[in-house]
Amino acid sequence: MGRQVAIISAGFSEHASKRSDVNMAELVNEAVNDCLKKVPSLSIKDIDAYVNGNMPAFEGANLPELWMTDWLGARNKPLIRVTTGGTTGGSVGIAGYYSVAAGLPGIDTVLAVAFEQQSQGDTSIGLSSVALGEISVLNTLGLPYEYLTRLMSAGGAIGLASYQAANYMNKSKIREEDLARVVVQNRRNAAKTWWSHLKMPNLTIEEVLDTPYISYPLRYGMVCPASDGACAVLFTTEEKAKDLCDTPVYVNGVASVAHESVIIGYDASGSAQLDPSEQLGAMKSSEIAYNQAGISFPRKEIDYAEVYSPFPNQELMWVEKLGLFEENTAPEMYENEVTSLNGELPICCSGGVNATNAIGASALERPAVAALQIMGKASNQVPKTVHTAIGHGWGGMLNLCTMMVLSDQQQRKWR
Amino acid sequence: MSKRTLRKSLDYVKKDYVETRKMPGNWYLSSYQYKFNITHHQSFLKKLKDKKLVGNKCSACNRVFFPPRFVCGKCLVKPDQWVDLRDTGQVSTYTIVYLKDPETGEVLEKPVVMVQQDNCDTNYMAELQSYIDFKDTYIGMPIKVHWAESTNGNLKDIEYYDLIEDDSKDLDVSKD
Amino acid sequence: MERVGIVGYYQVKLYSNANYGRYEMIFEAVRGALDSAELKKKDITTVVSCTNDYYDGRTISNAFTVEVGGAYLEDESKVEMDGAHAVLYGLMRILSGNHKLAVIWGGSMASCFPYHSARLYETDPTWERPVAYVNDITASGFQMRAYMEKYNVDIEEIAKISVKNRKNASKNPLALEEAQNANLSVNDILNSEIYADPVRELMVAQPCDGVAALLLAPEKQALKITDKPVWITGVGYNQETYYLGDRDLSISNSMELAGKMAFDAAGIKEPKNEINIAELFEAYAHEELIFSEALGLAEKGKGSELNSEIDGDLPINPSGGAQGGNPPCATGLIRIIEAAKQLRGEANGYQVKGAKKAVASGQIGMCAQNNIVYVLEGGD
Amino acid sequence: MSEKIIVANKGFVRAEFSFWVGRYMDKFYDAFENKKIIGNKCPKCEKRFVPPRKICGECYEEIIFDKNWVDLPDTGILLNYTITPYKVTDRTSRKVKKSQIIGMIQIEGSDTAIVYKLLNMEPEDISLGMKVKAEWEEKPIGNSADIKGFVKI
Repeated sequence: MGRQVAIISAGFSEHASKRSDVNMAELVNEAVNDCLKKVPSLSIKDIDAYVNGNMPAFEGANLPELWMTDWLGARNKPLIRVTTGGTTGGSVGIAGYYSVAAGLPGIDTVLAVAFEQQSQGDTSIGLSSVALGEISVLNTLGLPYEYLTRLMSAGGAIGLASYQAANYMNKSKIREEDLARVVVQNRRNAAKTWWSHLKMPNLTIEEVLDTPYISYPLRYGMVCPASDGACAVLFTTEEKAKDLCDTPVYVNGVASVAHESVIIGYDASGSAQLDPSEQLGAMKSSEIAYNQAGISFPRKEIDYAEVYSPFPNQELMWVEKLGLFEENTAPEMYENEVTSLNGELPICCSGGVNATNAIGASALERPAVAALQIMGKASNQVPKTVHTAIGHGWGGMLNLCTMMVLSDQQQRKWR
Repeated sequence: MSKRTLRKSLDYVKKDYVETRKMPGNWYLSSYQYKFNITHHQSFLKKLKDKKLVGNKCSACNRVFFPPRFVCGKCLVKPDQWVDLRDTGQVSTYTIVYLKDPETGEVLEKPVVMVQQDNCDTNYMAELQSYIDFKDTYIGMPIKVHWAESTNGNLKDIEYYDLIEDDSKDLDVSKD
Repeated sequence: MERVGIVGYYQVKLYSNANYGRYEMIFEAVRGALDSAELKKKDITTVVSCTNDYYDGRTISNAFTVEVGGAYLEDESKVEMDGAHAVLYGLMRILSGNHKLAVIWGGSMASCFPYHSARLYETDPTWERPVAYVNDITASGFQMRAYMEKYNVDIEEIAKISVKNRKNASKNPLALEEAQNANLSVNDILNSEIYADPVRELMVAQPCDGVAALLLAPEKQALKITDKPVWITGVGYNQETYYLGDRDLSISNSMELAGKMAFDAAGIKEPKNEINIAELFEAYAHEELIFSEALGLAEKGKGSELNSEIDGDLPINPSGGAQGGNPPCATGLIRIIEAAKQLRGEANGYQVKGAKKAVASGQIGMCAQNNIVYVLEGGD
Repeated sequence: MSEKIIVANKGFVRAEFSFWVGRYMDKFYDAFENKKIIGNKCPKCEKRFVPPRKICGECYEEIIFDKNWVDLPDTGILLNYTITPYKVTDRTSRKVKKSQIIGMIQIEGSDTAIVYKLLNMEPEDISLGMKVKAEWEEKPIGNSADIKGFVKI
């Protein structure tokens, strides 16, 4: 029942605010080629199946995989499309894991591809149309449209995050410098990653705090960009991984637990996630993934973490919720550089989502970079040897969360 | 913190790409419709008409939902009891929205608040008294429903929420 | 391939304009599936949903379906293709050993969105979409003409398929009202208005409102849950290229490859003799012939000679097939449910005698670009 | 239980998209602007594609941008056709009284097919394999609508 699965390579395309030189198919092809180039002994013919995903509303194309079949090299090959909003990349990676773990006859090597070309679409409509239906019912129940449009502007990813930030700051009493410090660490790391979007090699905290508020407590300088980009990760069985890659990265734990939506419930009912920074879904995801991977003290056993934090308050919150730091101690860890490149537990050395956010691909880039760090092939490689790493993603109305635990040793269950 | 410059965005190492043609495309959400079953809202709206608050309760997990909910997700059953609620509540979370006033063009700072009615397990988006300054809102602030004069059985009967005196505000409960 | 059992299912009756809320329909399907196997919410370990952002008019169409889909604090994901592909992902999650009970639900409401515009968004946005000459309507016309020209099958043979399916649909209480017609003649089909010459309106599977749900469990749990589990013994899925010009539209290359993969997994050498019932997702009447030939149930071009009536040698679509109602994202799931009903002997009104092995299929894309096939066995 | 109340609300926003066509299609539309059809050729299997592609689907060979271009005539043969009263747009689809004939045309010297309207033709005089020629707009502006349709030769 099931078998051990390993990641042997991960590829990216260059991310930018406007990749106006390529259409969606060519953007994806760049990432697929970058991924295959790192495994010279494997040709496109050896890929048995594909998993693909993006957030369709940002491109305006429904089921783009059907059109991009040839650019993926997926002609006459099995392919399924998995997309769950912000966590699309994570869900695509997890579906790639399950495609191999299931052991269907003939499916051993699976390529998981996730992408986003936001410069083609309208991000604000794309984000606000998440709750468009639910808001239309509030109008039926009597709330005027003028009020609802103001509510929609408070909605969208930035709106949700500012609710989360207000709650998190209320509990952990952090100051705005802590938020700015996270942004500075991310964007300086991004400067050393070839495929990242916002490369700011000598950004300072004062410059970040010098930008006006978007919605309290988040400022323009703290918010993630909207990027175009693609990411591809190659999964295969344990045996094939040994001769295709010198240090195969074993996927030891996967989970994507969903919780209730925040702010607006379905059918215009209220939301039972009273405190958006509590994140029961994320805690249960990490619990399931750690159990599968046989990890009981995440703080000691995890060497590297890529968390999905478009906004700085989220990075502080996620590293606590995923069990890497004690409650309310994350800001100190960032202050005395525990989480920097040569710190004891480096976080998001690729610049994270704060510097590069192609929403469909972001949640796949997290486990991809974590895997490359373990292999020692990451563009901003961490000096210490990384044995166990996690790749995390959140999405939806703050209610979806994907979690992947990677390691260079096999899962205890298989040993 | 220097307030002088207040730059809108930060510059970064850019790489520009050749710009190719663009083909148009549209997604007309105006030709979509959204179907909802609001039968369970009827008795809730009727109570609003005579200025009473009521929420429904799932007897399996004892959670109370205001506004009422069609299915309790935790137990995957329909809530079967109605519960009368007091009209006091608290601010469960908030954010400040910066809206440019179309006429004057100056930026308005307005708190958009999530209100949780007392002995209820959900919060929902509501309005505060117009002259409450955003600096005064804090999580846990007690508030009370301010009913509209003429109620006609819809959500606008709750016009906004008034502030109630909170004497525990100065007690510093959080231990250092 | 280890055996995975279908232990419960539920399909909401299909309507062209359902007097249902969206979440009400999803809840009825998922709750009905759990009740059909007498299970509770706490038995669920994973939920796989199948919706499409362009069919539901929402960006993240599974953000708000968490509670009604039974996914509250459960391992959840969404497949955005046909319901049958969501069953595949549920199957993979069970086979991996991480999960003990997978709820798979899928469906949408065609009365709420412009169906053909949403299908137009599938075309190549840099070349075909601005002029919109290629869409699912014209593609069906090309496919039927290519099939008729290649094997010079005349149009009456294809019209007979619609007569059969709409007669079968009249016996299926859950089928679409408008699609049920027991006494249609070949001429009625041929005289119906032109949809995309040579395809006629009555040959088309009409999109409608509908949601369906299915429960999967590994062998040990399945035997504990029900004494009549239906085993999925083989699955195959495949996608051919996109451009219609590069494809031979008279055959279905992806269905052939998917069928081969499924039959190899199930250990079936002679599909024609070993399979005794087929539930194929035929978006148009001619596709039933193309698919039955691609799966080897009949020789190429000879599909119309196969007696596929309910009492024939190899009944195809006794439930009425997709022409009995085609809710986007659910039709493939409903074909699997109908095949399971036949094997469990619960298809009252259109039960095929002595059905032991069944084939069910799903498709997505222009001219069925991506096909998925299941081999089901067992029942009583 | 009281009678069921269902409400169906209309959406109220419109999202606009502008799809980058990529360098290959950009050069293809440049040729359209002076009423020329070009394609590119896969160096390995010699297949010729209209419109041009970066990857040959069969052999997954990358067709390098600055090489492998092929000039093609604007005549071709009719592979397939259909007659439909439906007009589909991004907003909705409706049935019009006058059906339009849509054909699948293989441009001479290419191995793929493009789909366009067939102009001033009656259904009776259409036969598969007949030769057709493109009819261009007076002032083509570089998109797929520059070809009004194909006429019989």
